[in-house]
Amino acid sequence: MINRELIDASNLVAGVDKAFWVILTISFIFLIGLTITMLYFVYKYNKKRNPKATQIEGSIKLEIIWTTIPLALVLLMFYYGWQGYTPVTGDPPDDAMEVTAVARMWSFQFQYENGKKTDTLYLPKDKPVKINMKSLDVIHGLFIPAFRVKSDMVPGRDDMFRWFIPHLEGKFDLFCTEYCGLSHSYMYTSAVVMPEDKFNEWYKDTTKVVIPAGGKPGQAGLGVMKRIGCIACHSSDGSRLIGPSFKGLYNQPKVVIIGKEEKEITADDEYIKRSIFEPNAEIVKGFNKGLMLSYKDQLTDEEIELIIEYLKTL
Amino acid sequence: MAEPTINLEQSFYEVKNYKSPILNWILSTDHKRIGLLYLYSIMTFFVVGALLGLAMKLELIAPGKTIMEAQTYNAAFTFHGIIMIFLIIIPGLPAVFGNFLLPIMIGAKDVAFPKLNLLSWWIYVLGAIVALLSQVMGDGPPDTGWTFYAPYSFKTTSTVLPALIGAFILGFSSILTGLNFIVTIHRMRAPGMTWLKMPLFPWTLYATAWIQLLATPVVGITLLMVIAEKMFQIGFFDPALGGDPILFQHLFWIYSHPAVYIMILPAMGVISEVIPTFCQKTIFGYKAIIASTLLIAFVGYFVWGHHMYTAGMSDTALWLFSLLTFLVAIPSAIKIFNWIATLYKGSINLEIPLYWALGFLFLFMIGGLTGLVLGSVATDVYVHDTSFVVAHFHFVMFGGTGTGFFAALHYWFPKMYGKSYDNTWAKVGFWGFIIGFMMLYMPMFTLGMQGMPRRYFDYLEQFHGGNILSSFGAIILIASLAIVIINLVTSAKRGKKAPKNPWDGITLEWQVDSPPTLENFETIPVVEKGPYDYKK
Amino acid sequence: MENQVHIQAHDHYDHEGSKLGMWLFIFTEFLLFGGLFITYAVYKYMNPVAFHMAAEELSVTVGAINTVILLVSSATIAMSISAMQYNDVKLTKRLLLATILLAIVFLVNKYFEWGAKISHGIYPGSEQLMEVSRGELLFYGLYFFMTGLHALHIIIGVVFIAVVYFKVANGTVHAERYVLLENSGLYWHLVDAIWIFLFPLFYLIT
Amino acid sequence: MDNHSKHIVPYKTYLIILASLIVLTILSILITEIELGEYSTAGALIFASVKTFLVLSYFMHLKFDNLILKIFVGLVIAVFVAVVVITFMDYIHR
Ligand code: HEA
Ligand code: HEA
Ligand code: HEC
Ligand code: CUA
Ligand SMILES: [Cu+2]
Repeated sequence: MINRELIDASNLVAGVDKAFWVILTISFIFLIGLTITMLYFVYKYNKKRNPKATQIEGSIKLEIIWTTIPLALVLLMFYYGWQGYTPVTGDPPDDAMEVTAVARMWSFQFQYENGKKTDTLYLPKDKPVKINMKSLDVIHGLFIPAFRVKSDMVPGRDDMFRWFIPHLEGKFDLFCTEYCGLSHSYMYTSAVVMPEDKFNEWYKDTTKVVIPAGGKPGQAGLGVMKRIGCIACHSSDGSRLIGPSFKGLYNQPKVVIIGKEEKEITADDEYIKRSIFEPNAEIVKGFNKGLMLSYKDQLTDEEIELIIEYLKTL
Repeated sequence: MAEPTINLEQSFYEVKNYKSPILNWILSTDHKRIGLLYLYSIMTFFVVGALLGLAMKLELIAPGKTIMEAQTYNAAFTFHGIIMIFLIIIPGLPAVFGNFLLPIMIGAKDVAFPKLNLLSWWIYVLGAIVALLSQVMGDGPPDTGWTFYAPYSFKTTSTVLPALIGAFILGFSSILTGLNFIVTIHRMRAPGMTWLKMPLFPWTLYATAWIQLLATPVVGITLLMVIAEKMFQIGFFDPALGGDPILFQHLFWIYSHPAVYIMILPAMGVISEVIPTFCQKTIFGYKAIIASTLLIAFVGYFVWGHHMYTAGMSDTALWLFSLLTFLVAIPSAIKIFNWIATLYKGSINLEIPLYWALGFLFLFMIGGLTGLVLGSVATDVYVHDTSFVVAHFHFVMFGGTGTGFFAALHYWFPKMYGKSYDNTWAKVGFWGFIIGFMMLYMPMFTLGMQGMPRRYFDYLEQFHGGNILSSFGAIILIASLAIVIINLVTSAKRGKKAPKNPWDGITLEWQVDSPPTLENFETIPVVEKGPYDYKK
Repeated sequence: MENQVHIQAHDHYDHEGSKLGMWLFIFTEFLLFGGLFITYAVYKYMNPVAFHMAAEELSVTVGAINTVILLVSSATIAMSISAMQYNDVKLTKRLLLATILLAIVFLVNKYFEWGAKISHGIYPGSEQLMEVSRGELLFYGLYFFMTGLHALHIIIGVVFIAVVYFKVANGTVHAERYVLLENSGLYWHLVDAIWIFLFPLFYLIT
Repeated sequence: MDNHSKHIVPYKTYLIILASLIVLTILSILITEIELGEYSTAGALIFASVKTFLVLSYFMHLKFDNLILKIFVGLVIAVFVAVVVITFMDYIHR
């Protein structure tokens, strides 16, 4: 309904749009009809034209009519609404590809069966995909408007999934739709649908990060941090976000709180590594515990090296 | 306690129990004064809430940061939501017009428990103050949204606690008002006023009171659990402590869905009073309207899950809630049809209150019909948590209850103040309101259908067009409401004296003085006719 | 209920009206606990084994004794209303005192029961609780919260009944106007009825 | 004017009810002692409901009260039970 081209962007679109069409058409007819009737009455029976009102108590017949007709209509709406949803109820087909979407404040990560991890959702065209919904901290939502797919991602629930079949090649917006705090509105990425052979080529290539040749020192580290979402909470220009800024962090003294005691340390390689793997053990003074979650199993040692390289440049 | 020196022929404004004018208000147990106390407090909050709304719209006028930071925006919609829901629209009509008019309309001297009534207002003020404290205490104003969803409300470092406690306290105020009204209606109707001779506004207050009584405690205890969880780490809803965040949503909406009917039913009652008066005609289908009122109140308890279609409920629950949601729409439809049928062959006197009533019909129809889009599973999963929902609830709450509130204000203004207002300015305000309103909220429907999520501080370039239109609409809307309110305030002070019954109404409130005396009636009337029996 | 009464604003006494008001208040109290019962039911359904195990830790004897105490106190306050209706002020006062006394015994029992749990390191947020299974954590959370809220109601009830006692003593509440007494009774029975459910849910599901 | 029924319940009635309540309590403890598995909760709840019914009708005088009050109590309980059932439509079928 939004864009004719997208009409078959996924196996859900037709049903959902049909339900829209049915409900909105009926609604428009009632809205326009009732509004016109109302205005017509106000005009026709105005005091000047109709000085004496005719007293009418009501009519059982009419009441029955205008109870049953809307009842029938809403049951129709219910039917189409449910029909539009059923294509994706129940278990996905056996040949479905599985992707696990992991949300945290405020980034998505998509994990494929062969261990590949990305920040963009890559999908093969015309193949069913099952997306497992995981969240590490608070409730997030995964929403791909073009595909009419939406699901909350609830921490502590590991049985939630959504499946569908993308039918259209291209790049589509993917939003977080469940309010999740400061950078909720920046928690978006894309879903990219590719023809199956192209997808397979991409899928086989498991070299982790593509390090751009040349470039400034630390460029690769910045790439990693962008991909994994550190910059949602940390700035590189000294301004305070949810977490402390990275500017002037490396090898400088720092006051942290361990348990209840304050301690002064130097932000060396070891400290930064600890901060990433066990962020809640040492809390930077003036910041809050529990916001940053561990990146264990999500970052390799080489990637940490790259990050530290980058931090040195700030 | 009325003292012997009090002259019962004076208007209630002139009755003085204390020397200090302030004490005369805030310690008065007169239902009319309490109604006005609510009116003034609500109007104050309302200015704050409206300004926050305007600020948000200005932020959204262009992508990127325009006037505030993301954190400020998040705090703004949270505070806007809390003010509008808990401080304005839930107490709104029952506490203001219910208090002022319910006893008069059923021929009583006061409500059943006048002291409790005053206590409700005090509790309201206390709750409001506690909620406001959240804005100035601790690490910044709360940023959870008015829904306080777990576990975000446990994770955030902003000051959520006072807001929760405030909402909890406000719940008690609402419960006590409801309790008072039910007993009043049961015990204090004038002789001869049987249930089926009672006007429709008291009827809707009666149904509303039951919802207040039975639904509010559920959210009360839920908020209390969140408070306990935040303070003592008792596990309830945080998955880290074994809880189920979705249970929080269940409990929250078990109250908050019925609450939307607390908001709309009294407005529907107002419309049922205004239309017959200005048609000089008995209302069409009196009993059908009562039945639909009770049905909304009853079925409304069982549809809360439609706010949670994407939350991870079972499919069985999805279709059950969807079906029930569609059923609860039917009684609203019945009401609309009956109102429009009342216009038929009336002798219509197109005055300001009727303008607002017709505005209500139009805007509420849009809001309600888009509610149907949300009730259907397939379409709701698509537009859930997008600006489509935001548009829906502004249409029903603001276009419905808000407009009903203004209809009531213009209808009963002469009774409350004994003054009449300026018709020209009132009309300008009304038309500005309709134009601004449509411009502000219609684009949100399309934005939502394009996929723009709600509670977004910033948005992608493709959503820009609709947002510009919407922001300008907000400016028009606020300007015209300012006209409306200034007109009323100045008229209350300097307006011409109004006749006792300017609209030729026949319900009991038009039989008493304007403004009414302390005990409303010299002798309690004996009711023989139906409430809208215009047969001369 | 259909016949209308004209009540003088100066001398407002409406027995049925006040009683209706009290009942309505009881409904809200019922739903207040109702929200907790829903929570309990859901978590018991999700963690049947853990709830079973945790419930074993609670002493049925203490629970049963407290149940009986509340039942007896319910009977005494109910009888005090009859005594008032017979215009036997002395007996009314005695029965009210007995009710208050029983309530206090209940609270003392509760105090020792909680105290024992706390000294075993079982209390909200304790280290020991952070280590047990999530289901047991929920059980104890609910246990403390629900019995705590119930105890709060007992305390409110005691204050309420004490006020009534003094009003009976100074004659403001008398055989013609005893709705306050009746209302305090209604409130007390509600507190009792809630305990009737709390007892099996926490102590008996073994 | 004063239209409330001044029905006085004899002391004996209260004592009989109290005795039955205590007996029911003991029975409910006994029934949960025997291993009934899943049914033990249901059994305990049935006993609790019977006890509450007694408290409502005698101690709280519902039996002698207005019809309207009985209807209210019934409706409120029905609404609550319906809410619980609907909530479980989600949890049972997940
Ligand atoms: C005054 C308040 C009010 C009222 C009256 C309503 C009325 C209705 N609401 Fe609304 N709603 C809200 C306030 C209200 N709502 C709020 C505040 C939210 C969002 C909360 C949040 O998330 O922050 C919300 C959200 C909301 C959702 C969840 C959306 C989501 O988050 O995904 C849904 C879903 O079903 C819904 C449905 C309905 C329906 C079906 C009605 C029905 O009762 C409407 C009935 C009316 C009509 C149907 C129109 C009149 C009839 C006719 C013109 C005749 C023709 C009719 C037929 C053919 C049937 N509402
Ligand atoms: C009654 C309810 C009410 C009202 C009147 C309004 C009025 C306005 N709202 Fe409201 N809004 C909400 C309830 C309301 N809002 C709620 C519950 C949310 C959700 C919060 C959340 O997500 O947690 C929300 C969210 C919300 C957002 C979405 C934030 C987001 O998701 O990103 C926006 C965006 O611009 C917005 C704008 C406005 C504007 C510009 C106005 C106004 O400024 C327009 C001008 C209005 C007036 C000048 C006053 C109108 C007069 C009355 C209503 C009479 C008073 C009535 C009685 C006393 C009964 N609101
Ligand atoms: C949800 C927000 C969030 C995200 C995402 C996040 N952090 Fe943090 N980070 C914080 C907060 C809050 C602190 C301060 C509290 C603490 O020390 O744990 C912090 C502290 C740190 C510190 C210590 C800083 C100092 O000044 O001593 C380092 C280093 C760090 N983070 C690195 C990272 C890296 C690398 C990533 C990405 C892989 C990341 N963070 C992602 C919130 C976040
Ligand atoms: Cu993640 Cu919103
Ligand atoms: Cu709803």
